[in-house]
Amino acid sequence: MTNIRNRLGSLPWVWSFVGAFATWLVTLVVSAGQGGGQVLTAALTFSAFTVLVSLGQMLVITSGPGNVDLSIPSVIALSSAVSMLVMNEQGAMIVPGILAAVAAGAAVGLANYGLIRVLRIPPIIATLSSSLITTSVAITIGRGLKIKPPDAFANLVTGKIAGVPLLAILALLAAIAIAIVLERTVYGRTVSAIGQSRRVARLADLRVEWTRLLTYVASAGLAGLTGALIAGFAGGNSLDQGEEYLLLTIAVVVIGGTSVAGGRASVPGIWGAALFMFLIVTMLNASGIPPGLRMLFTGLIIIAVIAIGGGEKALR
Amino acid sequence: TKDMKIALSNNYAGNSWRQAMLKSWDTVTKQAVSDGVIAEAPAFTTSENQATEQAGQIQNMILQGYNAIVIDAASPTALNGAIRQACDAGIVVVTFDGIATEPCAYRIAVDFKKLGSMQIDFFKSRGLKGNLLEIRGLAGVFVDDEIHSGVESAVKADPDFKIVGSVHGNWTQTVAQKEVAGILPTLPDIVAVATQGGDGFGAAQAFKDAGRKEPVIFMGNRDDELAWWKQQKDANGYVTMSASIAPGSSAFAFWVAQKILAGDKVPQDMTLPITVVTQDNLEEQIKHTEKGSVTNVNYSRQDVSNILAEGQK
Amino acid sequence: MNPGSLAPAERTRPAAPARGSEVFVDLRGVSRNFGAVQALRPIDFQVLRGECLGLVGHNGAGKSTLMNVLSGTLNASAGTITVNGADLSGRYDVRVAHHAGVRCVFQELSLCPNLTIAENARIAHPALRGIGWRKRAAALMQGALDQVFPGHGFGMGDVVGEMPIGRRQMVEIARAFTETEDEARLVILDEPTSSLDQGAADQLIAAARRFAAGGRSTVVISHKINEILAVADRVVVMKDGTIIDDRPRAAWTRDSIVEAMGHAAERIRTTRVTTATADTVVEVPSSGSGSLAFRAAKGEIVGLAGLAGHGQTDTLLAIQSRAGGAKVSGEVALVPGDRVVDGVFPLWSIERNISARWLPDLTQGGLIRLGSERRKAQEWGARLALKTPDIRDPILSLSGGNQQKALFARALGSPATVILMDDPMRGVDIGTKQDVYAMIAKEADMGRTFLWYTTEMDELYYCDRVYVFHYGRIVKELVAAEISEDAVLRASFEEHA
Amino acid sequence: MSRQALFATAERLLPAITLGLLLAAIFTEQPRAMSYFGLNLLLSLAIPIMFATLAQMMIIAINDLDLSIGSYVSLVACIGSTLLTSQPWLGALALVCGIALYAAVGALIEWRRLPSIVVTLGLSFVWLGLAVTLLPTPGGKAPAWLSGSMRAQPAFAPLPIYFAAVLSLVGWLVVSRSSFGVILRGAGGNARSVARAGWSLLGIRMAVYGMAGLLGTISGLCLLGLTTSGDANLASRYTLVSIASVILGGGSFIGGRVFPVGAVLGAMTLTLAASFLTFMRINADWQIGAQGFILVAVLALRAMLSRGREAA
Ligand SMILES: Nc1ncnc2c1ncn2[C@@H]1O[C@H](COP(=O)(O)OP(=O)(O)OP(=O)(O)O)[C@@H](O)[C@H]1O
Ligand SMILES: Nc1ncnc2c1ncn2[C@@H]1O[C@H](COP(=O)(O)OP(=O)(O)OP(=O)(O)O)[C@@H](O)[C@H]1O
Ligand SMILES: [Mg+2]
Ligand SMILES: [Mg+2]
Repeated sequence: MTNIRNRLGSLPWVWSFVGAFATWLVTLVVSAGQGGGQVLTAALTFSAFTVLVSLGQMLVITSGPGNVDLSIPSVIALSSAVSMLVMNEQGAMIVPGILAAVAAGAAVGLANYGLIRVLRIPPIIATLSSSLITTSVAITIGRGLKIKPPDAFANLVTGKIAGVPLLAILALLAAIAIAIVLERTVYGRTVSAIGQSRRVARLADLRVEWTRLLTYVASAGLAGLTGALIAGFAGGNSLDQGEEYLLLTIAVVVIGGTSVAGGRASVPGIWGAALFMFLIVTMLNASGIPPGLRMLFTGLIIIAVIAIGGGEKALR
Repeated sequence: TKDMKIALSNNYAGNSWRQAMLKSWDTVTKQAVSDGVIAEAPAFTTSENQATEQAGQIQNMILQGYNAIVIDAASPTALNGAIRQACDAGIVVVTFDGIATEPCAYRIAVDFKKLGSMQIDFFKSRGLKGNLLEIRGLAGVFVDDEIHSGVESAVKADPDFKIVGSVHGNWTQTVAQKEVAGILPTLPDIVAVATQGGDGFGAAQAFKDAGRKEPVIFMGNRDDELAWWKQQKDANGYVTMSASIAPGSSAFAFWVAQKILAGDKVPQDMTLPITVVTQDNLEEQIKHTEKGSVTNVNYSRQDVSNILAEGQK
Repeated sequence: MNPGSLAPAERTRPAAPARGSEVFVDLRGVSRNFGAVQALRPIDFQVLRGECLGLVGHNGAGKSTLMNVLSGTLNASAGTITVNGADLSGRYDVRVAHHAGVRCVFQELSLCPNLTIAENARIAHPALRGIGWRKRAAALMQGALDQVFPGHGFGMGDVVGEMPIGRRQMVEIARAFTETEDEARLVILDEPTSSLDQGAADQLIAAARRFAAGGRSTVVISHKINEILAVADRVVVMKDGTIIDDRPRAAWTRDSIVEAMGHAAERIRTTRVTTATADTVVEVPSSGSGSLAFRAAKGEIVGLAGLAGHGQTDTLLAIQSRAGGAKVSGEVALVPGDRVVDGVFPLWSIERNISARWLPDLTQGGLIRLGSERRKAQEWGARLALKTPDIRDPILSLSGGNQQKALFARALGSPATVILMDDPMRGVDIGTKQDVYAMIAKEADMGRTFLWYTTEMDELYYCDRVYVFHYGRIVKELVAAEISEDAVLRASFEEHA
Repeated sequence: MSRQALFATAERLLPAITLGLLLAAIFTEQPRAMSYFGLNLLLSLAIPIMFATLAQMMIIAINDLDLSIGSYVSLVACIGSTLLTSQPWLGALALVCGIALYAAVGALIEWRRLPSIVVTLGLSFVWLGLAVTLLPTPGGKAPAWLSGSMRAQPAFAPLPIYFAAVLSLVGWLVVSRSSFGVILRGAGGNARSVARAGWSLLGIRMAVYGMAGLLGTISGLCLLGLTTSGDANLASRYTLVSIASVILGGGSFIGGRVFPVGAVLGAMTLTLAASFLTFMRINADWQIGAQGFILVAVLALRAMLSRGREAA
């Protein structure tokens, strides 16, 4: 018994899946067993976006205590505008559009790192400041106008294979790729190393600053990609498309078992927690209780799952 | 009033409605300044959508010595303290869209309750009957509560309709789409969707994705909503209606403020007509709407006088 | 501070070791396991009043675990604890231990780095509160530091985190001797001198003797046998979680202790036959007035000597980052000495900690080859006799000395040709040290260069050349034949223009 | 004084310097602000932010982060404008319960060793849910004594200045000087060491969260006094603002390094930074971005000083 608990304890992401599954079951009960499969399809679709951005957030959070990327929403606003402007409703421009979106994100990531490194601004404040600036850029570029995606692009991002959304497959592949990167590349190991101690990492001759730079670029780049995908999925860009991802990504990363103190990432947990967060809302919506109570329960359920899962194991 | 200054205090710029609103303000005030009607009329937006920040902004405007402040308020009550200070300093305060309850301020209100109830009336007039889905705005915000209570009271009064599901779309298309997609599978057949604007297109997308037949979705004034409606109308004769508040209300408020400064008598409470798009004038409206923006009405000084005069009657 | 606790200095060691044989602490049948690891087998352990007890044993023998149990920070899995005649088993914890007068200076230092010296005293003493507590705390620490380390030069408002590790260790030791309403009756010092230079270590030994002379007790753990012989009235030897020998000081010799610990007696020290070649691989220009330039050749072992914290570590770090005009040819790897701050990745397994420096060389097609990683880590673990059931266990499950070995493996297993060692033998047991010394000599023979900062005088004899540091400057260069304790000390204390 | 000491002093004084610079800029742009009335207008909204910042600072001192303080302050304002006015005793009881809940959350975090960031994120939904339930649409009315006292016009200096002075002093005494403050910061610097000295980390966390709850409560009441009515979303941005203020004031996220005086000044600086924009004429598109630039500029100053210190 203790053995099982220990084993589960070392797999912190299990609890997010347990939470997601439980919520889904309750949803089924509430809706009298109706539409369970479709709820899952919807959950997969929308979690895909959450997963893509949260993977970047996870890298940043893993790179050390106090590291967090608050610029994600503004990057999504910017990159969705950039991608739609570049695509300009032409099917031929889909790939350049996506690349432009990723590049716009990466540029913001680079700026974030510059603020953190050159001006030594703590990451929270640095990314907050850059998000304000990015929002202004997005307003200037997009003028708040919505441009439609090319039909081919819209069909692609809303497409399904055997009932499974293409987006979910993409996000799954991305998650697997990042898991491999973390476990099996020098960059990935270095992210975890600097998350535990930058000083120790430097003394072990790991490339500390290069890794931090890549991490912020990767996070914003993933947000950039997601911005393009959201614009395609939602029938066009808009300034407010990313707003919900500010706190959602942090919640997903941490509920998924990544250590906020840095150094330990949990990729599967991102999927579990993303599904969980979507399904909580669905469950509470379906239950028909008033909005205030819905929020109250959302909070209580989050706290309960994290408390049952338990937190950081005591070190020696 | 040619040497007077009017400021616009705005709390949010992150969606197309607000962008259009700021644009209307910009257009109308630029003209007014070059016509020598007013000395200057800058617009200010807070970086965060938050009443406290806007209150601070208003306090600064008091210090700046503006003659009038036009406010799209983040909260109907939380700015009252700052507005009171402005009035005490002899400044004319005009609130629109998001209005403030402080008695000294002028209010250009939209009947949000009616915006709610008219949706049910429209469904009724279409001969619909059965289950409704309601998409609400941001919880805890005045506008959301008003529209919702309009919808709710109308549904209560009518045994033909029943709200079987309700989600918060935060007036954001993507959020609305996500929330509707989540709850939809658990719901029985839906005949109509009551909305608050900015969320109709998202709801339509969610229905399409779920492979359900689109019910009658009440629309807002976003271009994408109208375009989708037009497309459905052309394809299968889809019938719905759109009601909203025009972003040009900022221009309306500007002229009201200017009139007050000029010494005209203006009632403390004014009502701005709801901008309605119907099956018949849909094409016409789309033609007038900038691509990707929202349907708008640009009020001139004369329009304002006319509407006020009508209101007096 | 109770003035009686540190009686006036006694120059000579008392002939009769213990004052009376009253038992102060009595542990019976105490055991402790961590999962499958039996860190302490049922053990009986006593400390007498007025006794200074030396505790020795190989890395991972269970010394720290036993002391953690005694100081209340770890619960025993079984057994009884009697302190001062009162049976405290079952309700024994830090507070109870503190109240009973048991103090512990832990192996891994535990001051709060963000606080000042005086504020750290407050952490240890609940009684320091109310109006004027700052003054009292400062006076308390000042008194203790003056007694233990005369001439220390600390300001009580100095922030601990800004001091080098040796200085921090001094503060923590002094803090253990402070007293408020709870007296200090037993002070446990777990490898207290690991980061101290000779002078400070001698001061500590004298203070511990005075403390015992005042009727109080101390337990000293050290891998420096000479210190144990100098300080202890009785020496207890542990091995694999049990006590295997326990005799009064008089019955021990250096060699018999080493043997009891299960190691071959030390080889006779031979002066090294240098393998230095003519190619200079490291060069640091003189840092200014009166300072010598630093140079090391391929295959050479160069010592960095002098009092602790006089710029040796800074020089090594400058060489590592090639700062301050340092010229280095070839790759460099560092063996840190302050493992908590500089060495260990606390969340990682032993394996990952070892391989951290090797990653670029383990990579094929962009991916780390996990198989070779494990094989190589295991191989190095075995070469350094790392004491662990499984190389995949967390690094923090290792005893302090074994963590240090892992850091050695990290550097020696890398392709680096220049190895920087920042007082790396802190907490490493004698047996392993000997193995490591031999390994260093062998690697130097094969052309590696070692730059070796050490606070242990003995280790300088393994060097080809030694630079003596004083206030950040290199004041003396000694070649092999000139190296002696005397020469180093003379250079360290000389007045330099 | 050596160059290094000079830079170090400048760094310590930085929060005060940036505040001074901002004020100077505002005064040049708008001389009218340089008056009792003007300062009151400029700074009155900083009062609740100061309290929220100190609440956040307590939490940051022990290496946690509170993402719920903004919604908690809003909740307090909602309680204040409804229950406290209509049934004062019930209202007071609700406020006390809020503080107790805060302390309980601290206990939960310590007991289960949870990451504070998610627990408080969840908690923010709880507070918001309670606020929306209590006050579905903005409104209510602050008790007269509350709005009255926030309108007070004391002699010599406007109210915000008094608040800032008293808060700085009390914060400094409690956190930087008192023997309790040492334990608190020690727990942030090295929790294990504090536990090994026999202190109960559970007790410390509960005390810290309880105090944060108390400060949050005061913040909410002050804010309500200023706005005169409640709103469930009234102060949600306080979460980020309070974090930024603590950092501006020289604190760091880990290691128990926090400075109450700096935090209070940081809160005032951020409040002014937002106002500063209204005084500059900036293209509407770039107003939001300009806030970012101001933040960056203020923090860049710190970087310059610490570079200078290191170089000296
Ligand atoms: N060359 C070096 N060799 C060894 N350690 C170093 C070196 N440079 C810095 N460090 C140590 O590494 C840690 C991180 O330092 P670094 O200067 O890179 O951080 P930083 O970029 O200044 O971050 P922040 O702006 O947050 O202070 C510190 O503990 C510092 O003392
Ligand atoms: N928290 C822990 N988890 C697992 N194993 C542990 C833990 N603490 C100690 N051990 C194990 O217990 C044994 C005894 O460790 P201990 O630290 O007491 O050794 P030590 O005699 O102090 O060694 P050293 O001289 O290296 O400090 C070792 O095998 C160690 O790996
Ligand atoms: Mg640096
Ligand atoms: Mg040990």
